This record gives sequence, structure tokens and C-alpha cells, in this order.
Amino acid sequence: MDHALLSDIFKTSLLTRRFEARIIQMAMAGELPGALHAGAGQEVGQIAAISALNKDDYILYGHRGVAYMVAREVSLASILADMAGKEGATNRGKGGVMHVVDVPHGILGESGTLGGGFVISVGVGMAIKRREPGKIATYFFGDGTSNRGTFHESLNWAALQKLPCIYYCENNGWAVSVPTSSSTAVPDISARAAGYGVPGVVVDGNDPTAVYEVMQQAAQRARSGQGPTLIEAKVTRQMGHFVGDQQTYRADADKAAAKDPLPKLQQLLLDAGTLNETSLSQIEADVQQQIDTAVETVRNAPLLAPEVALQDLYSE
Amino acid sequence: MDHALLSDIFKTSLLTRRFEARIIQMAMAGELPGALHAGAGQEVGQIAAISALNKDDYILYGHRGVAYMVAREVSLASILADMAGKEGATNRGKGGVMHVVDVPHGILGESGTLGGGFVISVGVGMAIKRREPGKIATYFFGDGTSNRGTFHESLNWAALQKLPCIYYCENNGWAVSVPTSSSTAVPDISARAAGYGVPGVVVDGNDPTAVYEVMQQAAQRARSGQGPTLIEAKVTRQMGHFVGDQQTYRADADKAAAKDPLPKLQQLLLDAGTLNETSLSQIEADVQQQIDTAVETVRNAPLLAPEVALQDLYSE
Amino acid sequence: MATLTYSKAINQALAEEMTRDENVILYGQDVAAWGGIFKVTEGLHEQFGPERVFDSPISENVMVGAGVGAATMGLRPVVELQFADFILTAGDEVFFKAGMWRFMHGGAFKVPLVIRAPSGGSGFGPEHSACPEAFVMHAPGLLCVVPSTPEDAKGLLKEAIRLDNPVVYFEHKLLYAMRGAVPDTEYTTPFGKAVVRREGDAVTIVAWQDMLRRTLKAAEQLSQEGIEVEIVDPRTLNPFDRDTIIESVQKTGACMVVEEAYRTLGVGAEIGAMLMEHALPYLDKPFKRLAIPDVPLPTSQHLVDHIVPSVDAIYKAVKDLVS
Amino acid sequence: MATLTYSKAINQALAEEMTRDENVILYGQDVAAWGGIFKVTEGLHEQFGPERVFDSPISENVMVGAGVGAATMGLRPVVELQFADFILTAGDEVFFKAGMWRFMHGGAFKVPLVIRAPSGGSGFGPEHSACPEAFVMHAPGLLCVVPSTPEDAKGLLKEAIRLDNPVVYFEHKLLYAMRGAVPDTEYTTPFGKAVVRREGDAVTIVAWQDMLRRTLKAAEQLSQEGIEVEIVDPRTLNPFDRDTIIESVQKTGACMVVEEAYRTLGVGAEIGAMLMEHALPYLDKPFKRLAIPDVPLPTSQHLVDHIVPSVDAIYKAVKDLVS
Ligand SMILES: Cc1ncc(C[n+]2csc(CCOP(=O)(O)OP(=O)(O)O)c2C)c(N)n1
Ligand SMILES: Cc1ncc(C[n+]2csc(CCOP(=O)(O)OP(=O)(O)O)c2C)c(N)n1
Ligand SMILES: [Mg+2]
Ligand SMILES: [Mg+2]
Repeated sequence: MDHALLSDIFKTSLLTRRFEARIIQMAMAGELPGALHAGAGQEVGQIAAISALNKDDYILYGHRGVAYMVAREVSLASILADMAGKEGATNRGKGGVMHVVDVPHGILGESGTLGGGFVISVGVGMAIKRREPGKIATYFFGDGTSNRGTFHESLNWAALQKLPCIYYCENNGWAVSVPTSSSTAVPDISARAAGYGVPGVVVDGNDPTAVYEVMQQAAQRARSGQGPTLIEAKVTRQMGHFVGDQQTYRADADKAAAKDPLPKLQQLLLDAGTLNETSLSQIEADVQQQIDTAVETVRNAPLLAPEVALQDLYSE
Repeated sequence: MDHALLSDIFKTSLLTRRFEARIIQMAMAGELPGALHAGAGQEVGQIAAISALNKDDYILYGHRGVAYMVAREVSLASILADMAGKEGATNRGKGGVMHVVDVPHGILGESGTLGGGFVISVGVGMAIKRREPGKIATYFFGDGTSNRGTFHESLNWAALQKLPCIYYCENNGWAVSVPTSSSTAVPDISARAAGYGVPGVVVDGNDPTAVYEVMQQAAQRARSGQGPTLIEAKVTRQMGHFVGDQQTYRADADKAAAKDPLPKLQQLLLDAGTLNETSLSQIEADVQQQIDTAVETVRNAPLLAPEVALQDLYSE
Repeated sequence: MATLTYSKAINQALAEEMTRDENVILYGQDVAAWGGIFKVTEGLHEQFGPERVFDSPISENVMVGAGVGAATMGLRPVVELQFADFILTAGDEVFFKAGMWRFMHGGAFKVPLVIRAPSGGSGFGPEHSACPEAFVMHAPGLLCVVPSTPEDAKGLLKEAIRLDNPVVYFEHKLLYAMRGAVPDTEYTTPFGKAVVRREGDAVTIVAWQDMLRRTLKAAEQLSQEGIEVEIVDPRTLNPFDRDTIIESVQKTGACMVVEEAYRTLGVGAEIGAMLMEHALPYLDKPFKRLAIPDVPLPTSQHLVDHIVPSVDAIYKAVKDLVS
Repeated sequence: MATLTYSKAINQALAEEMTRDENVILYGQDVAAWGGIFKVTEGLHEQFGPERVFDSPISENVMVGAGVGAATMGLRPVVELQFADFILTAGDEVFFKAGMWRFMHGGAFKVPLVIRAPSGGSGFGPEHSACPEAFVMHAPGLLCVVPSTPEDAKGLLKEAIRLDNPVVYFEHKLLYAMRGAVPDTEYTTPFGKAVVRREGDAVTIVAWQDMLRRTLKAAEQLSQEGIEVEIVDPRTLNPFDRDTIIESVQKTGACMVVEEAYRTLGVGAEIGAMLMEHALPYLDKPFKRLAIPDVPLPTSQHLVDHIVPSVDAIYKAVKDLVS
């Protein structure tokens, strides 16, 4: 795959990784609530997948990190504001980091009850099929979430109506402390595609090129009216489920780092000469600067007025 | 298959067919509510399936007729009493014909919301696995019902815990007025088994021998702790969805009769000499007599006391 | 004014709004070729075609949830649940997705969704007969409509379809065949305005749908004995018009609610508490609730009749109250 | 008496009942090896093994529905939903399967099922923070428990597990760390008996769980000003002990409910209506409800604090009422 694109994916992944690290730092310091579910290790795949879509395609996401929003250039400050409950928050203190929303950038939000995105995203598919033909709705969800009944109803619905939807499952082998093997009767979530007559594809979620390609095929299929594709990306959760999770339940926690795609991608780009030490430190510096600016912005932003709690329920 | 068993299946099917005909007659005459969903055409398969189980195995059923209960020798009078709201009703006026229950005969009832049986039956599976090992819980449901989210959650659950459950889908091609092709993304419900790592078997539901054999295999699998099987029986709904349904939506309604397994089974038994004209008319007479007695019993039974409406919610 | 049935009035509202706005779509089990199991949507599939009127699988969760998603992106879906009870079968989608999607995303979306929910009636058993209004009224974010006449059925549904907020529209099964005058000219009925269906001074009775019909019958009998009850039909439960009830109670000094929901925390509970907060000085008689005595609806009709407030039970309750 | 936390009291109740009856099983997401996301079930997996304590998939419908099926056939399942809100995600299974399975089958089954539902708290957002007691109290067939102390948490859970009817057991997240005395000897706490947590004559306040804790704090301040409020903790909402509340109101002449549910048709509505039916003559002050102002719970803490009744809000409300 084109190295310009690969290094874009790298830059966005690095930005996300550092940004989440800062969020965790601030959470530990008590400056932010610890509500983040770090995406470390999964962001490369997430960003590669999104880069295979058009900027105006729609995205619904799970709770696994903020790469989805970063990839769509949602301002870092607004994401921090969502966590801090300050002016500039995308959901005005209602949903925190779980419900970051930015419709102009195609970020349509998240369902707090897992798997709600299955039903919302096919509805979005129904709407764009009629009103914005050519666009796609992609829903990112975890392996554990695929056990919700909504998965079944949604895939049948999308397949039947040939909706422009992509189901992107991030199988990281865990649902909080529960290994996939103790919650899911099949090792491959993609095997479930057979029940709906749609393609089920397994891809190495640590390989941005592979992810990019399967996403392109799924997008092509969706745009040409052939309906949804179920993609299963095998990935590794680098950190605990949430900030502060010691992963006492996870014997192989230490082995995770070896599977981290970010250093691998960096090395690949260095070896290919697409990056060198100078450009790399330039990128790092640039990333730090973006994050620092965002943090400053939010530190200086006022808290949302308490009365905002009473707003946004009904549209007037 | 052993002809003694085949003619038992025939006798029970005939009894069911005639009994439902009488129920419809009484409903048309206003003597009973028209709440029956006639099982005509599906009862041969239903009864063949049940005959492959032990008498103390448990059954949860859908709404498609009363063969399930007749096969388990639930008294015809008590089924009529359920419809009439009279003394002797198995559910005491609470559930009518939809919720006929007879625990000693292994009839565990029905969920009024379709697909509720998926979750109840795996719970029964959990209990018998621990308390009555060797027994099986079978849930009979329709093709349309397989689109409920509970299908997915239940099969994953049963497969994971290797529960002694059998999923018996009666695919009659319709959900009320909606053809399966407009509600279900795959022609074969059994294809969905792949998503749970369990066997998915298609069988001709009009062929009692074939049904009997797949049920035996599924039962053997369940009893030996290997978990559930998803069986899909292709069947034909002979009548409307409910009493009085003119099936204006069904172009091929007239073609259904040709697929009726009951006359075929009768002919087979006559050709084989297992039955002859005399034994047959003897059976018909016997069936009529059983039905007449049941109808008489219920006509003479008193209505349930109105206050019964307030009972049976909580166990004291 | 033409005379229409309640179900035809609903059908007309759907046809008119679908004609007016191509973003309005309609789906549910059996609503297309067959016109719905209660025949409410007859002819719409033929008139508007399969892209706008279609049958759905037996998948209540996605039926409602997809409606929410579609509504956030510009469609105006009308989802027919085959029975009102199923709002609990699709509980997450009704209460969290429809009720809260806009809120949890800080107002980024509008959710112009209508969930049509055939309620009440009987003989269908515990999971097909309830009037689950109270669940909806308690939940934030869901507008709740309970039309009692063909005119309101049409006007309130047209209004519901045009609003940018999710609406649970309860249509009572026993009212489908009810006939009544419906304006020939275009109209919508605003939410949040109760109507006094009958004037009187003996007691204020709040009732809607089939219970309103029964209360009106009882009122006739009572009137022959010189007892004139005032009957208030709230028409919508969220928004809820307290003022009309309070004003009426200021006149009558007593209030009774007749409803088809379970008694405990039925809509009557809110009315009682609300009056105790805002009208205590005017109340010279104890509050009274006629409702289902906290059991599910049985299947057998004569058991149902024992627990659903009857014309006679309403009549007796008023006599007790005024004597 | 040992001093235990609320969560340890729950843990003990589970351990004792599982030891007493091998039919008691426990499952839910993360309850096994990890001891639950709120660490309530720690050690039980090790003690009772994987057949009796196990993790479940993210499948709320089958979690509850299978519990009902298992209960009808002799097991006594305790199902942990990760958040109380999810009773609506499993709406069909909670309200129809658990609540009505016995009824619709004419009493053929017993349903000894306990659904543990961590409620309230905040910062978890609109779908993870509610106190959905009112939905359960309105629905027929479900017993409803709201323990407010470690002692009651243990005694009511042991009772719930032994009863043959389905129980929704709400455990308040903000109370998990609360410490209190718990009898060393075997005991269970009966359902349907409210307790007066503080005696007074100024006004009767009904409150439970975190709102009870806040009300007790407010009562201290009020007491310093010579205002003595009487505080009633219902302990169970179904069955509901009206008499204790009515008796108290006969003494105080006024009633206020402080709750963490949505205001409209919250539990307070039933209490208000019930008093208007049975205690009107004794009421010389308007009824008052402090509750969530009919919006979902936001995520940001300072927004949450704006809508959840605070000690100060309770204090002020009482002052208004008595002056
Ligand atoms: C319906 C529902 N059940 C449970 C939860 C609590 N919960 C939040 S995240 C999570 C684990 C999700 O696992 P998975 O889908 O694999 O995503 P991952 O965390 O691994 O990225 C659970 C159980 C929830 N939010 N919604
Ligand atoms: C959850 C739910 N949705 C809808 C209904 C209404 N309903 C009753 S029977 C039926 C059709 C069922 O079709 P299928 O499962 O194929 O069984 P069949 O009638 O063909 O035997 C429908 C939609 C219901 N009872 N429950
Ligand atoms: Mg996972
Ligand atoms: Mg069918």
C-alpha cells in the first residue's frame, strides 16, 4: 500500500496513542474522570479501516478508545471537554467520552448499552440509501458485543434490505475480564456471516494494509448496493479494560506488547525510508504540541453550566 | 422405520387433525374463541419429532397447533377447557390455548412473545443438566421466530455450556402474511448454526421417518453432553395463520394441499398393509369418539370463577 | 365532516403525511400487502410502494432501533409494533435509543420517530393486551399519545409524525371500529391540551380511550339520577395537561381516575400525587383509582371482564364517592 | 455484631445461601474469576466452582430468560446485571418471562429468581446510572427490593433467594462502600415491612438507599434548628408497606418523598396517590416530591449533582414545607 497513506495512518495512530496516554495521566492525577477505555494496540487497525472510507461516510463506534474521532479530525480539545464536562464538549456533558459526536465529520456517536450500534447503524443505512446514496455506515464493535441479540436482528435486517453497512468487529479476545472462549461459542465472529448470506472476512487487525484492503472491498460492495460485510479484525488489547484495571485476570498481559502494531509500523516506515529519525522526532514533537494545545484549551475552558443537565432532551 | 411406530404417528396426527377441525368448527359457531393457529400439515412432523424423544423429555412449543400436547397425551378436554376458560383448564383461564401446560407430561408451555422459548428452554437445559441429567429440552419454533435476537443469544449460550437442548425450527415459509424470503436473509434457517459451532440440519418435515432420524441423532448428541442441534424442518402450512384467515396474500394457497403429509402417510400404511379400510375406519371412529367425549366433558364443565383472574401471580 | 372509524382515521393520517413528506416511511409485521393484522394500513403499500411501506421480520429490537437511526439521519419512520406490550420487548431501543439518543449526544440529533402501539383489548393474553402507558410516561424523552376518538386519532397522529421528537402512539384495539366525525379539511391536534368531554360538578373523572367510552356510558346513567360528573380526556400523557384537571377539580372538589393500566404506579398515581401537590385545598373527598388490580390480563374474556373497570363498576364507584 | 460494607454484606448473603442450598447458582458478566466489576462476588467462584458461579456473555436477554427457565425447573438462579438500567435491555425477559411466566401458565411453575441490579450512582452516563424501581413496581409479578444498610442488604438478599417468586434486587452503587453493623447470627429480613429510621413530628419523609443517607444528614441539620423530621425507609417496594407511612403521616400531617428516580410516575407518585386515598383527612400540607426532574442522568458529575436531590435541597424543601 502507498506509503504516504501508511505514514498518515502512523501519524494518526501515534497522535491517538500519545493523546490517550495523556488522558490516562490526567485521569490518574484526578484532573479527568477515568472513563476512557484505552484503544492502545487497536488504533492502527481502526485508523487503517477508516482511511479506506470516504470522509463523508458515517461511523458508529464502540467504547474502545478515541482513534475513531481522531481519524476524523474531531478536535482533541472537544474530546477532552467531553471528559471534563466543559464548554466545547461535543455532547455537552451528557455522554462524556462514551458519546463523542461530530455529525459534520461523520461521527454519529455510541450506544452506552453495547450493541445498540447494531440497530442504530442499520437505521442510518436505511436513511442514506434513500437520502444520501453512495454513502456508507460503518459500526465498530467488540467481540463480546457480538453476543447481543441486536447483532442478529441487525445483520438480518441489513442483508435483507441490502443496506450500505459495514460491520467491523474488533476481536481482542476479551470482554473486560472474560476471555472470548468463555463467552462465545465460535472462535471466529466472522463465521456468523453465514447466517445472513453476507461475506464474513477475517483480517489481521495489526496489519494496516490488510485492513485497508478488506475495508475497500466491503465499501465497494456496500456502495454498489450489494449489502453489508462482516469484517473481523483480530487485535490485541494492550492495556486494561479501563483506566486502572490491573488485569489480574489476564495471565498473558505481559505478552501483549509483543503484538503491538505501532512500533512495527514505525519500523516498517523507517526501514523503507519513508520516515527517518528526524522526521520521526518532528512528528513526535508535532503530536505533543497538538496535545499540549488541546489540554491548555480545555484547562482554560469554563465548566458547563449545571443547568445544561436539563437541556437537549427534546428538540424544540 | 418400524411401521408400528409409523402408524402410531399416523393415529396421533389424525387425532390432532380432526381435533383441530372440531375446534375450528366450534370457534366458527362462536362456542370457542378463535385463538387457534391450526397446525394442519405440520402435525405429522411435530409428532414424529416428539416420538423420537423420551416421554420425560421436556418440550416448549410455538403457537402452531396442539399436536405437541396431543402427542404427550395431554387430555383433549383440558385443552378445550383452556380455550373455553372452564374448570379443568391447564392454565386456569390465564393463557388459553397459547399456554397449555402439563409439567408431568413434559409440556412446559409457551411464550406469548415469539422467541421467548429460546431463552426459557436453555434455562430448562441448565436445570436438567444439573438436576435431571439425561433429559432434554426441545423448543419448537417457526422460521419467522428465528429472526428474534433471542435466537442468537440462546444458541450461543446453549452451545457454550453444551446444554441438552434441541432447536426444532418449523419452516413453513410464512410468518402470518409475510413470506420467509421477505423477512429472512437466508433460505435455510439451519445455515445459522455455523455461527455457534453446532450442527444445522435440514429435513423434510413431511417425512416422519426422516424427522424421526434427525431428532434421534440430535437427542443422542444432547444426552451425551455434546450440546444443542439446530434442526430445520421444511413444512407447509395447510391453512391460514389463524381461524378465519382468508390468505388473500397467499397466491399458492391452493397448492398447499398437494403437500399434505397426512394422506400420504395414510396411503403408505395402506399400501404396506399396516392399515386396511376396516382398521382405518376403526381409527376414525375411535378418534371421533375421543373428541366427542372431550367436547361433552367441556360443555358440561362450569366456567372458571371470575376471581380466578386474581390468582396464580405469586406463589404463596 | 365525514364519519370515519378510528382505524380509518389513522389510515388517512398516514396517507396524508406520506403524501406531504416523502421522508415518512412505514414498516412493521404484515403492514404491507396485508394491511396490518388490524387492517389499519390497508392500501398504503399499493399507494406508496415497497420502498416506503414494507413488512418487517419478527425483530422488534431492530424495528425500533433502526427507526431511531433512520430518524437521526432525516427519515421520519412510523413503526408499527403488532402489540403495544412489545415496547418492553424492544425496551432498550424504546427507552434508551429513542428516548435518550438525542440527550446523550448533547442535542446533536433530532429523532422524528413514531411508534404505533395497539394497546388494550383482550382475549390476546398477558403479553398482548396491556395498556403500558405508565412505562412510557415515566421514561424521559418519549412523548406519549392516547387518542380516544377518530378525530383525535387522526389529528394527533399527523402532529406526531411532524414533530421532531419520538412519540409512542397508543391506538386502542377496542376503538378501531369506533365511528366518529372527522373534519374534511386539513388539521392537526396539538399535544398537551386535555379536553373536557362532559361537564359536571359532582366529581372530576380522568379517563381516555376505552375507559373514557365506558365512563361516558356510566355518566349517562348517573345523570338520570341527577349526578353530573365532569370527564377530562388528557389526550396526551407526555406532555401532560395538569391545568385542565386542576381547574376541573377546583370546581368539583373530587377526582377519580379510570384507567386500563395496572393500578400501582398507573397514570392515576401521577394524577393523584400531582393534585396533592397543587390542589390539596380544593379536595374534599378522597382520591379514587379504578384500574387493573395489579395482575396481568388473562386470556379468558370473563376473567378479563372481572378485572377491567366496567361501566357498572364506574357507576358504583361514583355513587360511593358522592354519597 | 460485625461491621461490614454493604457489598461485603451482599457477598456474605450469597455465600451463605449457596452453602445452604446447592440449587443456588450465580452468573453475570465478570462475576467469576474477577469477582464482578464492583467486586461484590469476590471469592465465590473459587469457593463454589465454575458450575455454580460463572461468567456470562453480553447477552442480557438470555441471562434473565435462562434464569427464569432454570428457576421453573428447580434451580434458584441469582443473575447479576452489570447495571440496573439493563432491566429494560432485557425488558421482555424481566417483565414478561420473570413477571408473568407463572401467571400465564396458571400457577404451574414457581420462579425463584433473583436479579441483582446495581443502580444509581453517577458518572456512568444515561444508560448506566438510573434507579429504575418504578418500572418494576408498576409491573405485576415482580418483587422489588431496595436495601439501604449493610444489615438489610444481607437480610433482604437471603430472603429474596429463599422466596419462590422473582425478585429484582436493587443494590445502590454509591452504597457499596458504606459500613454498618451486621448480626453475626443467621437471619433474614422479611419483605413488606418498612422501618422508621428517625422519629419526628414535623413531616414524614419517605426515602431509601442513597437518598435515605442524604435525608438523614439533612435531618441532623434540621434538628439543630428544632425541626424533627420522621424518616421512613420502605425497604421493599413490592410488597409495599403503606401502613407505616400512613401511621407516620397521621402523626406529622405532611409527607415528602425523596427519590433518585425520574419524578413523573416515580415511586413518590404512588405514595402521594395512596395517601390521598387513605389519609386525606390527616394531611394539612401539600405533598412534596424531590426527584430527578424527568431527564436522564448525564455523565458529567457537576451536571448530575444539579439534578439529584442533595442534602441541601432536602434541607431547604423541608424548611419550605414546615414554614
Ligand atoms: C448491554 C451491555 N452489557 C454490558 C455492558 C458493560 N460493558 C461495557 S464494555 C464491556 C465489555 C465489551 O467487550 P467487547 O465488546 O469485546 O469490547 P472490548 O471492551 O473488548 O473492546 C461490558 C460487558 C454494557 N455497556 N452494555
Ligand atoms: C415478539 C413477537 N412479535 C410478533 C408477534 C405476533 N405474531 C404471532 S405469530 C406471528 C408469526 C410467526 O411466524 P413463524 O415464527 O414463522 O411461525 P408460524 O406462524 O409460521 O408457525 C407473529 C408475527 C408475537 N407474538 N411476538
Ligand atoms: Mg473484546
Ligand atoms: Mg412460519
